[in-house]
Amino acid sequence: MLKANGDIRIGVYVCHCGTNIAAVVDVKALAAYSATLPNVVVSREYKYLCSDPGQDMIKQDILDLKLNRVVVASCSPHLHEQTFRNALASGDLNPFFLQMVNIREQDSWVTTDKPAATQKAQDLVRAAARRVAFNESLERGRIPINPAVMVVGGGIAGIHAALTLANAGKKVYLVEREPTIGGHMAQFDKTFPTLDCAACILTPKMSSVKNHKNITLWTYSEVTRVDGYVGNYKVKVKRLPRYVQEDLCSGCLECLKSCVFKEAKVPDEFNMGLAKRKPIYIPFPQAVPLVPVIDPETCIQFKSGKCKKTCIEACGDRHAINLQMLETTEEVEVGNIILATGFKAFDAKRTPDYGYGLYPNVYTALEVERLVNASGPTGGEVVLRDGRTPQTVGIVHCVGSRDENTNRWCSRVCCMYSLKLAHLIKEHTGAEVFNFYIDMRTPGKGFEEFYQKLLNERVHFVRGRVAEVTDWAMDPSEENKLVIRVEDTLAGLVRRIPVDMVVLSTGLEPQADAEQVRRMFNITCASGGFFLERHPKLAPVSTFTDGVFLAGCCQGPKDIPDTVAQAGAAAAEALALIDAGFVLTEPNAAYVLEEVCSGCKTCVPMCPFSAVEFLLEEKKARVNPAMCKGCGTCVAACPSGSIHQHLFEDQQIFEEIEGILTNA
Amino acid sequence: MAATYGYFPGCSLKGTGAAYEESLLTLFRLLDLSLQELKDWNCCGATSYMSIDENSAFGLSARNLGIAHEAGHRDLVTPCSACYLVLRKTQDYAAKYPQIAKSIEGSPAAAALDAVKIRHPMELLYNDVGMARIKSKMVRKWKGGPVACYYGCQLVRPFAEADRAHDPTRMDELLRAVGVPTVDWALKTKCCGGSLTGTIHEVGVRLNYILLKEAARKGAKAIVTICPLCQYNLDAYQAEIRKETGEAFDMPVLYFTQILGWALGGDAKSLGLGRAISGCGSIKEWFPKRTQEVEVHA
Amino acid sequence: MPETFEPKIVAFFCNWCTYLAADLAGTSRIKYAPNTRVVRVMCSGRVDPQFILDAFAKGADGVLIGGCHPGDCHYQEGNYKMLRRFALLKRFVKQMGIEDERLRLEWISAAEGERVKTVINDMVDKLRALGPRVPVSQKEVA
Amino acid sequence: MKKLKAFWLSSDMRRKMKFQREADLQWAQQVAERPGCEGLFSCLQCGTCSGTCPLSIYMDFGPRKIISLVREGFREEALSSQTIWLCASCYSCAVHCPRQIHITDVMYSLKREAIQQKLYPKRFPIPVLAQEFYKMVRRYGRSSEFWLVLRMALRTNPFQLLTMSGTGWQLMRTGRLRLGQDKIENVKELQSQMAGREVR
Repeated sequence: MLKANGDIRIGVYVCHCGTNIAAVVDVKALAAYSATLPNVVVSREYKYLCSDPGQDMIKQDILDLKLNRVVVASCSPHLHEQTFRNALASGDLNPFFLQMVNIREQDSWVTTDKPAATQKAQDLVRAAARRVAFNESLERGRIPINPAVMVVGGGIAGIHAALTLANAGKKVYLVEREPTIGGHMAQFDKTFPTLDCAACILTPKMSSVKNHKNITLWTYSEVTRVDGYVGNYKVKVKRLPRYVQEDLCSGCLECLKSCVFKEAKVPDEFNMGLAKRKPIYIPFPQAVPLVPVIDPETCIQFKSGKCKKTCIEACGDRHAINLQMLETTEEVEVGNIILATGFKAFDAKRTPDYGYGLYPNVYTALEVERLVNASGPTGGEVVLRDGRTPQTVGIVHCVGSRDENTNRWCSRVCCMYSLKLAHLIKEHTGAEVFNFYIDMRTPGKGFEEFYQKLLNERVHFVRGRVAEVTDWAMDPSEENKLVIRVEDTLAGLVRRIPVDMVVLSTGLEPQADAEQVRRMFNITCASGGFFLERHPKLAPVSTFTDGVFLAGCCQGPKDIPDTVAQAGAAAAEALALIDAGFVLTEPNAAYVLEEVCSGCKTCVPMCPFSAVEFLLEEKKARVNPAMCKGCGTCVAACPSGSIHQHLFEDQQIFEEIEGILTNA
Repeated sequence: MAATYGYFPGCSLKGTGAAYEESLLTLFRLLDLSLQELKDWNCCGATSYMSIDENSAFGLSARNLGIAHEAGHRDLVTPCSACYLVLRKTQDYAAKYPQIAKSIEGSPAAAALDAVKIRHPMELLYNDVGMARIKSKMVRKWKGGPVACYYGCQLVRPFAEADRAHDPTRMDELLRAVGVPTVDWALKTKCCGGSLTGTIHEVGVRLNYILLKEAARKGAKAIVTICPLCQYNLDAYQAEIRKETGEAFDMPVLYFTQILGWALGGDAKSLGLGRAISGCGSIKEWFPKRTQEVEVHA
Repeated sequence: MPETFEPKIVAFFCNWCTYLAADLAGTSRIKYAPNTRVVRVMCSGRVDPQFILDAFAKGADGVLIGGCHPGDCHYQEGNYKMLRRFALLKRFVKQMGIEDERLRLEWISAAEGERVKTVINDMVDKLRALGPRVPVSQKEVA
Repeated sequence: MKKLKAFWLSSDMRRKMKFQREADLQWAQQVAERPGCEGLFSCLQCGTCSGTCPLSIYMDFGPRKIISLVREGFREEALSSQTIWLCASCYSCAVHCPRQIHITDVMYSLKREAIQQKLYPKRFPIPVLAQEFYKMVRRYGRSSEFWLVLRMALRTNPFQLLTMSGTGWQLMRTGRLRLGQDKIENVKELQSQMAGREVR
């Protein structure tokens, strides 16, 4: 380790970041102060250090003034550490002789007290100047990237990401929890604003997933464990038994016909319970794979063991039906993982004022998607549960959105799908349709035009958040109706509008198990519970775990075009790593000074990655640098102080503490 | 080279707007343009008639258009903004809406709808005569202060043909051509309230107060109009406003034809300058009754 | 005028949760007391008891350790290791006569910019109330 | 509209809440079919019209709210408002409207209907002036400000004649006030032309 008493020549560079820093921190004073610090040869301030001239300035000083240490006081190292490391390298100085000081995110942006901010910056620079003296010259390691990719979730996002990667010749494992891929999009009838049929554009992609030689599709399966790190993940996948063997089944569906249940009795999940299915079923006709699944909860054979097993008869020599089938586990190694686990629709029961579950004619948007769908339970006829065709329909926006009592965010798609449903309902029934909205949000290509179209179709738009939906007839004209009470804030009237059908435009939420999933993949959730991207603008599909990417609504509510775009981006990010062939590691691995190690083994259990091994004959611990991820937990635990960590040496941290606290 | 235009004065120019007609005729004479008044024309119906019965309202202008057509006019000069709009609207709506076209079927107007072009003198002077020619005929220098050109509403809206709907400038250009400084102000097309001064008086008067005050604030010494109703509203109630507000308004409200006519050598009488109610002092000073010296434009 | 005592706090923030939360507080322009000085470590598990004692020895008025929530550690369980050490540390520091409020361990996730503010402001208020640290020796005579 | 007998509505306090049966949606459709009113349903309720309207200072609703009321079928509210009568037809709203709705024409058509339905605010001079103007032009083919104002004043508030006398004198003095009633020669022909055209 280079000792501080060696010839240390430090250059300190203070960034204005326009006015972001300069408006609060007195950058001139800071630079002047820095110049007075020991070993500091030069100290400058500059408008934008990250700009080319800014970096050239550093490079030139390194060359001209023979600097061997550089301190940059600017933004967070998470933003520009790499930029300035490159600047050092361009001056033929080992990039790890850089020390960054965060005086933007953690100083100028979080206080308005200028003297205090400047003082804070001085303390931090002083600390950095002491620390950097003890920085060492380090080399980055290389981790090879396994070209296989796992995509978790078989909705439109997962499908698109999987196909993009597979078409680029990469091996893809697509894991879907449901018996079929397709996700929410498969349930939709039309898509806004173009009104093209969802199935028509989705099902071809679904079947090409099925037929693609590079894609291994595991439906009815879940990821249970993830080990490893970027380029080298080990993933365990639990495959639930569907009791019909995919390799043997021909998809003739004879078994469904022959089931002892002559007519379907079980509420059909895919149709939001508006239709019934049998214990042996396929979710929908275009399901992929087109292989039935047996639901042991309702199958007589599983419940009583006394079934005629007509399904097995029907299957005949194929012997595809196997009631002894057991849960299996697959384990694969992949280099990258794309999470496309989607969203969960808001549970309308959580807003009791709207009477969902209480009044049969209050529907959720997803239910109505099935009602208007030609292949839906009513064959596309919009009829109420009692068979009547609604004459008047009220569509309530923002159910479970923009509400501190449920979810505070705007779900982004509800306005548009509400307009779509309004159009379809009017088209199917000629009913008088009322939309109740807080704000009309149509920020997309062709969206505003679609809104205009609806206005001219004489759909009513009442601006005001619905207060209540009741069956309370205040007036004879309201008998046997659902009455929507709302302030029409534009007409300036409180109104009671009796309707036959209420549609609740429910918002989008994170999946119920988003929390477990993010832990399994070691990523973070944003406040709402959606997965957190690495940077909202500059790394929107990356996470803080290298090699794990996000696509679709698991990252936040978005429509189909945005989802597909994001899926493509995630695939591209993975491809970039794969085609580079390796990633460079941060050289912050721990290492043991064997002469000092007492062989007490305290460190061994400390490492969750079992990177610390104990050499029996030498009776010493050793860290396997390839497996060490650089957390430094073993270092802190070592009683003899024989374990060290590159980039975070005890000495460096002591110097930092000293620097912070010794007021020069 | 005397071009002849059909001329539809409208009721106001025979009454409160008399000065407009006088100055218009004088100006056109000085420019060797002749106006031929329609025979037995009838009221255009203005806004009030339209508020009672649309179809027969269109019928009224249809008759006028018919008369113009039979007299063989291709251009019909219509100085009053209300008349201008109603005639123009009749043509437009008859073309757009069959039911309206039907309501005037058979009348001689049916043929006239597009045959006769509705012209406003401001636009006519700007397009047909042109600034150069007006300049060349200029014989008097402007003695008054800067003026605020007030276009009002119905001349420029909704048919932005006489000038641009949001920021008309042609009157300013015409006046500047004869050396009259004009001020820029935001209210040049804000409505004067029309007949409101006669109906809900206090509202009407307040709208005009707003206009007068802003014009003065921008340094205008007079307001110049193109519409008899605007001129009347701004001119007639200044005494009342003085009384109510205690602010010393006494601002001449002139027709653009009066100023142009004067620059081209018309005399005060033939320009109806004696018919002003407000700002008579300044008017006497700027437009002396008997002008011996006739200074030729340098 | 008697100027109010401004405590100086040395903060050890883990690179993946609390340090990012502090960055988020910045990008969200959340304002909080300027009394902390952050030392970035990869994981709260790296925070060696010596660091804390050293900070107090060199005159820190308070030490704040920020890590990922239990179960969220970027390195799976580094924060647990810290938690175990922390219990012992607390006792030790007490024996040195350093008040309880001066040493604090907080779990703050990358999404909790607002929490950075509340934690730091709260700690600063407590330390202001507590006043400057009195060297152990003087304590004994008192 | 039949009065509500319900006990909770029998109080004298004016009911603000609206039942949907009081909304006349057919009527809204009819209005939208009238010349110039076709844009009605493409209104965004942005409020540019009320913002630019020089009279909105004094209006009870303003054009934006009128359109909303019409569109939702609240006939009485719209027709009995002062707003439609305060509209001086300056077309500022029409040229500024981002949806190019001819709001002035909507106002006209509502004025006409208000007259037919006798829903205009009582003793409110504007509709009275309009009616007197209409009669005068039908009878003589021309209008004369003097008689027009006189008639209107007599029908609304004769005392305002006193305040007007000052202006009257000024006009007289400057020769801008004609006491005779203007009329065209061919009144018969005009009237016959008009005959049958009325929509009333």
